[in-house]
Amino acid sequence: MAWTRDQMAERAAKELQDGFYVNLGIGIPTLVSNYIPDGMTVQLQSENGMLGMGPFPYEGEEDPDLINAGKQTITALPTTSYFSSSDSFGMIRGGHINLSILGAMQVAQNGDLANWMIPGKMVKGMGGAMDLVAGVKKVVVVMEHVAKNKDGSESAKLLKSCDLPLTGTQVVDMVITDLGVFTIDKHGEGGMTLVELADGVTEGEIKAKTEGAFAVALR
Amino acid sequence: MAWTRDQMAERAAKELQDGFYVNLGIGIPTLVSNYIPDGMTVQLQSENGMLGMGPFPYEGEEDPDLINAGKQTITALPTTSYFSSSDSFGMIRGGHINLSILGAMQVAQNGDLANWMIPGKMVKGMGGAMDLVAGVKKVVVVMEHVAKNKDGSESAKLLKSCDLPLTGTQVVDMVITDLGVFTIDKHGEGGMTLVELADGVTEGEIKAKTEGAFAVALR
Amino acid sequence: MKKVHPDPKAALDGLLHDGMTIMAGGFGLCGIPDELIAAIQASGVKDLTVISNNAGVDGVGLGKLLETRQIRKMISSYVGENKEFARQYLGGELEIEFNPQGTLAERIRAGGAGIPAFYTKTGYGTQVAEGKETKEFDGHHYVMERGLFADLAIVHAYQGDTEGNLIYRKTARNFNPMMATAAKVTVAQVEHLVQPGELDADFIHTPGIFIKRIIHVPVREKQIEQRTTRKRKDAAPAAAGGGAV
Amino acid sequence: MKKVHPDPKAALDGLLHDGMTIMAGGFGLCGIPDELIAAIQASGVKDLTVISNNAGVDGVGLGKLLETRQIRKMISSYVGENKEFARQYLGGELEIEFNPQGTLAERIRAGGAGIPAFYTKTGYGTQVAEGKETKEFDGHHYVMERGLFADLAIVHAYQGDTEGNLIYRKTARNFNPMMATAAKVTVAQVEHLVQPGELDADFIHTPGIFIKRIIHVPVREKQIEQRTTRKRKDAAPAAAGGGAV
Repeated sequence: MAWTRDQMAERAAKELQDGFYVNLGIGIPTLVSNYIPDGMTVQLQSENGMLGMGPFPYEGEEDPDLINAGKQTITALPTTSYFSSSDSFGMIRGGHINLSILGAMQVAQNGDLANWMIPGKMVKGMGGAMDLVAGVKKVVVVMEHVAKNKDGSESAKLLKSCDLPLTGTQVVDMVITDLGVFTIDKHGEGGMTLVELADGVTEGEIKAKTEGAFAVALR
Repeated sequence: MAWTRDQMAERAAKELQDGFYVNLGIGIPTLVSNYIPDGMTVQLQSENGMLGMGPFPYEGEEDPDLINAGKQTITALPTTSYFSSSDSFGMIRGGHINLSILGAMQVAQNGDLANWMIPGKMVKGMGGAMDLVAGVKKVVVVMEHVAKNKDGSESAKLLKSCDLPLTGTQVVDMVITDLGVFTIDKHGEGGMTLVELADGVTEGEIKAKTEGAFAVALR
Repeated sequence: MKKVHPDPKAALDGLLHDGMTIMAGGFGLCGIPDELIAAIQASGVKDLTVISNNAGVDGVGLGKLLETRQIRKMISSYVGENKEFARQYLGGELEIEFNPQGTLAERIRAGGAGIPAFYTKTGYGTQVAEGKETKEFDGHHYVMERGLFADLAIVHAYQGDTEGNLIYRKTARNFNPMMATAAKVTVAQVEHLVQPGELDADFIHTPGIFIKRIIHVPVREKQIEQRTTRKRKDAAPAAAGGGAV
Repeated sequence: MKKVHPDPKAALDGLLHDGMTIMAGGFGLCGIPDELIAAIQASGVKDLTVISNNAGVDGVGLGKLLETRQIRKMISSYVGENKEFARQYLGGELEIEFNPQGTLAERIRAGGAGIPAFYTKTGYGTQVAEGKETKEFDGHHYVMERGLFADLAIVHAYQGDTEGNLIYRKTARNFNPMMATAAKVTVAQVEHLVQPGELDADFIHTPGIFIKRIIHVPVREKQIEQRTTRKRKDAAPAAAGGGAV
């Protein structure tokens, strides 16, 4: 029984701490904000120039001047502040954001990350992803453990080294997949370690579906 | 009959143009704002973070939060905007200020400027002078033609090369002294040219009091 | 010095020439100088290099200039919402230089602030660092990036006075303030044009020195790219995260 | 996360240690975090490196820390108004690193924004460029300057909310916003402490993310360094120029 998308988001939410400033990517990371524990204060940053992102607006109350980095209409909170893109990325690059949770195509055992382009396919651009992974203190990737190919086969996404063009080198601290949780010693020699299993998932299953080397230290 | 301080300021004011953004140093340059022609709009920048500097306040209306770069109490205008020191010097270094008028200890015939320290004396610091001369489009120096020494002798201030520590290299476009006006081709090979004489001053007098080489092209 | 012009065409008069570089503010369709873009389209100027975080959507914003093939090259961070863009790009008609969004913002800020180059961790060891100088500081590796400066910048603001002082609204601020500083000439379109003194001097985002020309654009329906809402019955507010990747 | 502390001493608790680097906002005596400086003096912490545009005047602002010889080194652009400073400097008790004002501001901004180094024209060919790398871009020469980052930054703001969002007033803004971003911990003193939502989100100068601790300081008489006025009978307004040199 692998984790659902919501269970992955719930697990990622455990990395939040009171007072954290957090940037969430699109997809599963966005769901993390549904699992902020009661009584915990977390401010969400949107890299297009906002701190203190509120929920989606009620129908009819959308403001075209108030969007998130995914270009979705959102709302403000009493704590909200707006700023320019250069100030926003100064905040990101300067290490002021505590946590970034984002998706990935591939992660290597040394923390390398690929999530912005596939050679031969239309490239849309990296947006703010390269700045986020280079600048944010802790980077957590949430992704499916393996990629499903068109022919029905599966490809590993946790690799010895990424073969897709990189978003950043040695940037990922933790990977949460539908099968379990890994930590990565991105600046040291510690490599990748499997620290948690999803309910009903075995080490053997993970071993079979992971190309990158990892130690096991379940907690 | 050399020019008075006010006449020097009046001459410097002829370098103003409608719509100019201008930074004025302390001393004679400050007086320039008394000679802005009627109908001409000039905005004064103060490098501590203000554009659109108004006159000194009426007695009793001083605001400790509103000072110029000389730490003097001033007032605002309807056009005023405030900004941080980094934004202020971004404006200066980025070439957005049209004209800087400032004092000098020495100017060399190639446009080198010295106005911030005398070896052996207490050094107070360069403040914003190095940024202003490096960044502002046109730099006009207003100064006495010679320095009066304690023993009553005189030293030239317009030199072949400055012997005091420099504020900037090849930065001065024009020098206005009590004896006349010089232009300097700071980026080219044109050197220094005497273009105006103060009333009653002769080329001979200027020649005698100027160490730097200069052409003469009175207009 | 009259900065106020009657309409977009007049505000751009004499500023446009083939092959020029134009910065255009906005993030997605939020805070884009749409009326000025429309006037650039109408002018027929071509072979443009356009610096803008995104490329609009089909027929809207910079999408207009793509439709008429006036753009030769884009410098952007993300261009995913535009079919015509994809077609021209894949057909080799359009050149694109991708910059990480923060690097793009900083390059523009640097260009306006007289900084010819700076170092950033962003992109080190990736494709975007290829061919660029790198340098180590305190044991970390950085890429050198150059400042950007354009012939013309066009920006959108909420309020502006006749002196050119600007105030932006909410996330429509984005790239507009830096771009306003980083061009030979910057033209602003504002929703509300007021007299000097009507804007609070402490809260001006872009000082008038950066704005050479300004036009008032009538307030109209602004476009929304991704209309996302929650139902009023929702007990727990839904999330609103969502970055570009 | 409680950011609000009852007084300057509590706000600095656990943050001070001998030999540390402290950034202090303000220009002259305008916008200086005087109550926090007084608490640092009272703490007795010493061998400080202080980054601040000026060094206060005798007995006021950073002048307090000079009196008690708690400062080992200053990084400043201008220190002309302080006799005790001159005495210690000439006596070799105090080290000073002069930075051009704009370079100082930019170094602090860079440190807070993750930029380890940048290039500037300022000071090329002068003493301040000695020993620094230089580089040519497009035919012009530039000096490489490093970002600055402190152990602690202390800033003064006009308004602040309990989340740490700050608004500065007039020219009391100066170095405070950059310094707020460029330290491991930033402590703010504010004249008016309000609840979140009371400040307009469009006009916040320093987002709360940068402020770890905040204190309310009672409004008191602020000091003026150069009281300059004009008489009411003046027909033509007098000038008010005046830079640092």
